[in-house]
Amino acid sequence: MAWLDTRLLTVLTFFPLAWGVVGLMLPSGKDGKAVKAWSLVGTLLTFWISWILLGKFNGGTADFQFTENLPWIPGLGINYNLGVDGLSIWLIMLTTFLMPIVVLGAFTAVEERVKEFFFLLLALETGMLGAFVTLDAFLFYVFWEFMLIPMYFLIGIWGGKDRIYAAMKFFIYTMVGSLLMLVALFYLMHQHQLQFGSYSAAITDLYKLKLAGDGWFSVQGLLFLAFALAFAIKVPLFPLHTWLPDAHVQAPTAGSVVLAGVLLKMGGYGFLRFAFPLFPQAVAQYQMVFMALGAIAIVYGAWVAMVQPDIKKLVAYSSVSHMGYVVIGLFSLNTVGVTGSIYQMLNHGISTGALFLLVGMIYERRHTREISDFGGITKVMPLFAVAFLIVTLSSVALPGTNGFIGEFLILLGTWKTSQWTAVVAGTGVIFGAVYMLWMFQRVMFGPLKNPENEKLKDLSLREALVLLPLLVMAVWMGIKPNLFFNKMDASVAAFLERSVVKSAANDQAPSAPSQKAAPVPGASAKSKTSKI
Amino acid sequence: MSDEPLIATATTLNTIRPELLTMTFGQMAALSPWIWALGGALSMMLAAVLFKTWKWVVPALMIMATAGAAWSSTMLMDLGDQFLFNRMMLVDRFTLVFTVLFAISALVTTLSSMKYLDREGLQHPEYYILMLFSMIGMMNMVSALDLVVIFVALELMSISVYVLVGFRRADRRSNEAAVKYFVLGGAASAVFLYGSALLYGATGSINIQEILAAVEAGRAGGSLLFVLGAALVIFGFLFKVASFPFHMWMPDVYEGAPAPITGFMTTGIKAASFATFVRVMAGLGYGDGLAEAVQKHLHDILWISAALTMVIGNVIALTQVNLKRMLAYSSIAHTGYLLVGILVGPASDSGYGPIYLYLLAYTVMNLGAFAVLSALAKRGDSGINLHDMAGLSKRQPLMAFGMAVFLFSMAGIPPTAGFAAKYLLFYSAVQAGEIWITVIAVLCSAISVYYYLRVLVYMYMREPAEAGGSAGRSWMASAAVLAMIVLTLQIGVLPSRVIETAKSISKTAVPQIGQAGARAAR
Amino acid sequence: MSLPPVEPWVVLAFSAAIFFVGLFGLLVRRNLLIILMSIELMLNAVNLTYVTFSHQLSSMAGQMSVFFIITVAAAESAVGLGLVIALYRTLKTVDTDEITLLKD
Amino acid sequence: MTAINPIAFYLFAGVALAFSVMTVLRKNPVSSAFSLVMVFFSFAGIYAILGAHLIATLQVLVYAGAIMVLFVFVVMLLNSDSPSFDFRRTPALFRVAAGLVCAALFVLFVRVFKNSPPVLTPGAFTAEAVDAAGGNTRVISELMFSEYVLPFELTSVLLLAAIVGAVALAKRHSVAKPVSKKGVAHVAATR
Amino acid sequence: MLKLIPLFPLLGFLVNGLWYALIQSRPGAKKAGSTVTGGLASLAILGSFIVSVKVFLQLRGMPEASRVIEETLFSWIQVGDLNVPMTLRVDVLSTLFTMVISGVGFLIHVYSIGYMSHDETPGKFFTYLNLFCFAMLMLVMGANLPILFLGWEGVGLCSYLLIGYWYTDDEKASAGKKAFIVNRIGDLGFLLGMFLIFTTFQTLDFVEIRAAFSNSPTGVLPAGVTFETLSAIGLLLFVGCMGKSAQIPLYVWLPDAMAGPTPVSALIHAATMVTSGIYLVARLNFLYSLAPTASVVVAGVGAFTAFMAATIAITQRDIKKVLAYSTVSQLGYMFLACGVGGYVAGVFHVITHAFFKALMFLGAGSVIHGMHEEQDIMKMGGLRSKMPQTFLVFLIGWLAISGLPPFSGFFSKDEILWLSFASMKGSKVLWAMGAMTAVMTAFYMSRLFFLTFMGKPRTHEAEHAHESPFVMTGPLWVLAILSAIGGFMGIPPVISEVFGAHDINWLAHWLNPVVPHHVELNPGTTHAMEWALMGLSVLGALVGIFVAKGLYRDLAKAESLKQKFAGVHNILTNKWYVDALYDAVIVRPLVNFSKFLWRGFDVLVIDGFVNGLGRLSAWTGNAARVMQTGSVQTYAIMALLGLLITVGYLVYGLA
Repeated sequence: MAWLDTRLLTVLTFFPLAWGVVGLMLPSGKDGKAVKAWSLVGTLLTFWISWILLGKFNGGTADFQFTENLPWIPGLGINYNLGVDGLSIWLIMLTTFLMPIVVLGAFTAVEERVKEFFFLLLALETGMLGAFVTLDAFLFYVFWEFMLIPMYFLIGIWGGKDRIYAAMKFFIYTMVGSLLMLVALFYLMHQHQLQFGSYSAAITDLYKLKLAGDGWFSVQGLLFLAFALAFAIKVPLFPLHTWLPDAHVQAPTAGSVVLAGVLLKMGGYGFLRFAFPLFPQAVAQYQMVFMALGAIAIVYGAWVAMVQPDIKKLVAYSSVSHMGYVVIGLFSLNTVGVTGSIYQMLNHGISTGALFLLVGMIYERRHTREISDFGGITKVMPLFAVAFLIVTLSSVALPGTNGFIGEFLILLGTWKTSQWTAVVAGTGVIFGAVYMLWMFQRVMFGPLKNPENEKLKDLSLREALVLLPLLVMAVWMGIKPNLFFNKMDASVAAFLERSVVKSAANDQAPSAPSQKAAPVPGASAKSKTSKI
Repeated sequence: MSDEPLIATATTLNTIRPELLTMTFGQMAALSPWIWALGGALSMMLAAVLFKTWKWVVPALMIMATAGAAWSSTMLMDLGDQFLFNRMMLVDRFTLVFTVLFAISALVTTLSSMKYLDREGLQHPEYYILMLFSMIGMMNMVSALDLVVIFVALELMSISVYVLVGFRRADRRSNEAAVKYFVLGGAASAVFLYGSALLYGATGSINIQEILAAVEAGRAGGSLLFVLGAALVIFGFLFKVASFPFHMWMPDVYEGAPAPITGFMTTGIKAASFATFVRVMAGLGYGDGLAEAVQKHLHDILWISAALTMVIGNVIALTQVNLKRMLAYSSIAHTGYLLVGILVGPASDSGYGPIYLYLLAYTVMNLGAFAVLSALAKRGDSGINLHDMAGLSKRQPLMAFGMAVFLFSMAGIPPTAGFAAKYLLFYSAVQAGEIWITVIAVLCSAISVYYYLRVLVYMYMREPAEAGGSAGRSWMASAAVLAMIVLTLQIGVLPSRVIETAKSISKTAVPQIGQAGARAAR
Repeated sequence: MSLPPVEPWVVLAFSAAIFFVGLFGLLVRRNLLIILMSIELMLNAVNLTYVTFSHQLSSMAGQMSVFFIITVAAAESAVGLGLVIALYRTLKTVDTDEITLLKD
Repeated sequence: MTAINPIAFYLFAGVALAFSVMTVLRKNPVSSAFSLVMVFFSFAGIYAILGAHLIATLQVLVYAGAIMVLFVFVVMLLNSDSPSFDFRRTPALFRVAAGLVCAALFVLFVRVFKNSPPVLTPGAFTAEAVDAAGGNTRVISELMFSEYVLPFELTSVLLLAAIVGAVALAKRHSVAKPVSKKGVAHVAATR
Repeated sequence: MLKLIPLFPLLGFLVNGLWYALIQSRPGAKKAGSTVTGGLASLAILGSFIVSVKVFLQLRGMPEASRVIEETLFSWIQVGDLNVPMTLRVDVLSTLFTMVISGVGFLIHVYSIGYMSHDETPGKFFTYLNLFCFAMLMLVMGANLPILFLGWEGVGLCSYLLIGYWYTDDEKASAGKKAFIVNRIGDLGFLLGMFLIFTTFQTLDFVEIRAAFSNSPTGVLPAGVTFETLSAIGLLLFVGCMGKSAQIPLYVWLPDAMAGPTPVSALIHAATMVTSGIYLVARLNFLYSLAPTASVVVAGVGAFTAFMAATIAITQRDIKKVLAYSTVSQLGYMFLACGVGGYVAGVFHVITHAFFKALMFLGAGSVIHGMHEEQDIMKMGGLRSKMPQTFLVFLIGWLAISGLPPFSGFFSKDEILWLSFASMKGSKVLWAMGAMTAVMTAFYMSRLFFLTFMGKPRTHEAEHAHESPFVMTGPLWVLAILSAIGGFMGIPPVISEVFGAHDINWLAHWLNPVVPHHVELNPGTTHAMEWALMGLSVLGALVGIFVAKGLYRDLAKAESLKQKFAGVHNILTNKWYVDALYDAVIVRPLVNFSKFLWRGFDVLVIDGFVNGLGRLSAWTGNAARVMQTGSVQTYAIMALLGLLITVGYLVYGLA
């Protein structure tokens, strides 16, 4: 298996696509059962491969691991350069973890063009994994754009009533942002050539660039804006979020889950991998702007979610709110905040993914997503209610669930950097509870008014199997977050090393060391052991 | 050679030089693509007259001729620069790669034409013969180092295509397109010629190399006469490639022409025009030898023209429902991107390489798209409106998939050829310091996504309006589409070879004079 | 009375005049045949420019070019007229106002 | 460079200019065509003055002879009477605009010609040298088959293409029948 | 061993929960009865109680200064400089709480077996109840703030679930939601307070924070910490307490929370959860005592809440609502105590209150149970004879809360009143409010008591009310005894002196290592004053009782009084219109503003802008199409214009 060690990431990335291509050749059968099973096996195998990766991953180092480097377009210094570190490993795991769930969840939802549907899902997985594992900025862009294609079709073909509008909007919105990023990327590659005399698009090389960074519209500032625009759209950050509600609502359940679960993370990951380490001075310059936007997104998303009549739209706006946390955590630029952000990305993938699945399940039964059509569902679907409740709690960040760890760390990190941002963002904790519980009440509680709801069937075994891993993870991640932190601590430290400007230009960064400078006498008491 | 004018004799003029009538082996070898093409044209004419079964023989010969030309061109890649015919013609990599491109264009057009012509009742040998002549014109255009040769080749290409555009003689659209094309093309040729006359006056030569030498020696680069001549010559090319505001003929002509011919024009003629444009720009010393003020002014003109071309092409394409016409406007938009390539060529590392790559990608995807349209069109090129595409993915999956790939490619989405082309181009633009035109370009391509994807929407996301009988299928067209899909994806996924090729031709558009022997300078 | 010898620029200006007269005709006339004639005028003006420079520079290239241009112009006219006839066959007109089917 | 005879030049130039204007502005195409012939003849004269004897001859033969015959033939063949003088149908604004653009360009051109003459040293083909080498025609024909063999050959291909094209256009293979809506008009190839 | 305390209820929760969710909840499946599920749950909590007592005994056996038991289970959150181990720690303070929680909890569990015997889904009920106990135990055993917060929100969750237990009733579900959300507002304060603590002390562990104080270089403040920071921390955390412990302005959820089953009200909304705010303040007493501003606010809010809630309680007709406002009022007392520095008094009142209020709630439950779910006291009356046992225990509870000696309420309440008067941080105003509250408490409790048990049955149900089974009355008796004697654990020195003993205030001594009982008194306070005030408050209570007796033996009198003060009565029945005010000022505007943001801003402005860009492109395209006339000449002249501009630019630019 030596070859596997050196080519593990390639195998991981392209396995789903290859598997999907084979799947296209399977007989359609009556309702595509063969294809469905085939795809499920494929995603499970991918998950297994990623487990191998995780098992061999060394959390103690910030270096890239499992690196592969082959010339791809040597003329421009673009290489097929793969590797993982602590920033990406969990996002990879999240992707491979969610995909079998998505596939299994879509078994009954898809009736038309089954083959294409599952092929696109698998292709999408390759695109997402590719974006996470690549260390070449250009290759990243390729995967980044490539992802749009399957998603576009998933929304456009299997979506709801306004699917075409939503698909177009999704595609073009994202494209506008990423194209400017492409220009900025070219500028960086060009700078590398000027400064080092050779072409390169490897991010480790680009990190070494020296770019003028004073002022709002310095070189760094403009480049940062170009990158940030792409990522902010993907995240999506207020006020660039309006594609999301449309895309989410119109997409089929599987699409929504992947969109919320993984695709949005691309934005956060992009900030982590590119925008921050490449332009530290610009980040310091724009820090407060983005923190303010993130805080606005949190509150705004929550408020707008509160008044949505459509469950899916509500969940979509809740994504805006939740991803706002990710942004402020990243821009807090300290270990706690950044770790929290990464963690929050995983949490959001799990809890919002589960929410979309749940919404999809009742949609399949009732063919409506209007909150007002429901009420008292607990009575007829108790198991569903339990699952829904746990997911809701995870979403409102109840301690003991994953959401709490993320939001706690983010708010704490933000507090260290900007107390007012933390206060504003903190109100999201309240409003999050407001919209989630209100929705939960209107859907699940109250009398069973609508006679159509009386015959609803509770979760089938398949559906329970779909939800179970998510529920377990939601709780598990709230109890043992250290398992996750262990693998990313070193990388986060290295990330901050690169991304925080050490000069006086950033008045926030030195605050952490200065506090450390005043040691607390009681700190040594930490190692007190149990007396029983 | 003595240059005492007072005792000039016949020998001093030395008008007959035997060495011009002999050729080295290399020079002969360099002509092999022409031999394939010309031989093909002549045998096709003969076959058309001699064989009753010309209907199969002529296209077969056509395929042979184009494939042969392409093959022999590939073989010659490492031959080195070959100057022929008193250095009026240069067979170098630049010429050869474009020859391959023209051959692909003609070959694929042939494949997609067969069934189409049957359907239209236009199956005539002249169709193929003229296409081949046109291809010969293109080949001579890119290989020419002499403005008059360029003119003659240009006319050879154009005249053949005028006829092809009007080939559906019973259709007034076709006629109208041909006449419009002819009138405006003729006028543009006249302007181009006027420009070359003025260049001749300013530099004393109509040979590109000598013009360049004159410019570099500072003899002409700054004179207004030269600048005016250059402006007119550039006008001629801007007209041919249809850049703003000289683009207006193009949509009408493209819409009126038979679908395969439109494909041929958008690829072959465009590529030939651009390649020659590059040669001529290099010959004028653009970016390398021109006086600074002239350089700056020409740069400004190209900048504005490129920007407006991109914008106009894309925004008008947004409003189109006829796919042929939409692709025509999209072609204008692509002209804009290509102009960026010319704009930045001299200042970037890849030189004019991005133009080649872009044209290659554009050729592949556009040929594919038009092959699809030719296969789908009903009589009289009807039935290729947007709403006719509804549900195509169910009726003709291959065609729909092909169209999707080509459209994604045109929109520049990875992993397609169009993306590879765009990134090399934009990268060069950034390298040349032209950030803002690049920004305009990328924003325009974002706009373009809308109208490209709209076709996909119809093909994949709508149900067919009526169960309208689909046009008959042709395995040749299918083969052509399939080949183009493969090429589009191949260039997109593994672009390194074509990028290397592109970079290798980048700086050699016009070799310095004095290389490889002297020319009879007059 | 003896006029001063004609400066070459006067000849050039004269050919430019012819050229623009041709261009003007192309713009304002609706009859395709006259438009074709206008193009011929333009080509002739170019020829004259070539010959003038050829004369001025004691170079043969200009005259050689004119030779080819004349040939090409002849061929072009033939094809052009052929197209006009084809158009006339379908539309029964040679008026450019009538051929605006393709637009927008 | 020999001096250009002013009287002859202005005579020919005047005639050419006048008839070119008539070509453009005559109502009747036949009249235009004959005006054009006059222009061609005048040009031939100017060529002769400039020492381009072969070109002058060709001008008369090809242009005034062949091309004009073709034109007149087509004009007669089509016999298309415009319902009114089409010049007047062009909107006045358009006419003015066209005139202004042409005039402006003309002014620009002349400005350039006058202020920026060629600054090159003359080449070898002075009138004397050409005469000594056997005259204009001989020099051209010798050049044609040595230095200019490529455009010459290419021109022959072009003529071939034009012939094929003209044949394709003129062949009576398809009846000029508009495609009917039902698409039944199957047009058979007559070969 | 410590981990066993929360582990038992957690196991109970898992067993009951999985059993219920996976098996009982299936459609058509047979539901397990309350005996089995409740028995299971009660056993679990009994286990906790036993371990708690063992731990308590163990602590007692230790030297006073080191009465701490700590157990680290695993490392919970460790990121950068933040280290939060999952550590349980029981010291003198928390051991009391664990015992009260598990003890009272056990009683209530047992009681519930009877109370919920007719319920459809007792499995679910006991699942929640066990989960609650687990969370509550975590709250008091957590060694650091995040664990406390875990319990803090956990109990909030259970409160939410149990209030909305009968979810098919929209109002009940809404009450649960309201409780959660209002608590969340407080939790934000808690979180921020926690952050401020972390940035100030670099730790969240109580012991370590305290160490920062004891190791302070100046002897008062830790290095680099100001009074302002401490006050800010105190205030932020107090916001959390306001939510959890139902203080103004966040008390509104508690009365609504009575929608839940009565045992829930007893356990969560009287005995345990709502007192966690006091626990927190007592736990951080070293911090609050150095935060003057925070202390003033705590005392003021406490006093005002006590007063206002008492006024509302006077006019309520729902038996549980009266008790609920009473709870709010008593919680106000506790904060008043903490605010004036009497942390021990606060804790003392927590414990006694837990006894007698649980007792009264359970008693009320028994009444409701006997009355077939009737809660309006106006429809009761004369239950003394129908439900004699309930009557007796309720009597004890009534006397305890009214503050009559020697019942438990007397001791704790009196200490609070005394401190609010005599402490350095106290004032006459605070005392006056406290004293008036005491009078009102006696009044409304007596009103409740008389209307319920005395007089004649006023309705059919009241006539046919029946006594509850032993499984319910048993716990009542236990609580009644505790309510009666519970006060002796904290006999104030001034009383013990009379009996010749020195200082037998056991509670104060016990708590001393964690909560110092020494309170800085105003100079010039004497024992005589303490006696006088004590007498005054007993007198006030008696006045309250007798006024109530006078009024409510004969309802006509009460009626006429109501007519006389109709305006005041209206305000009081409508709870000072606070709910309406919140609705009008916060809820509705927020919803409307959010709708505006959605339809007006999101859809119109942002999307309008985005779609507008698209439309602008298409419009430009259409405009540019106008040029495309189809006429050759137009094309030509456009091209020529372009040429003219180009040439002109070149010629003039270069000339």
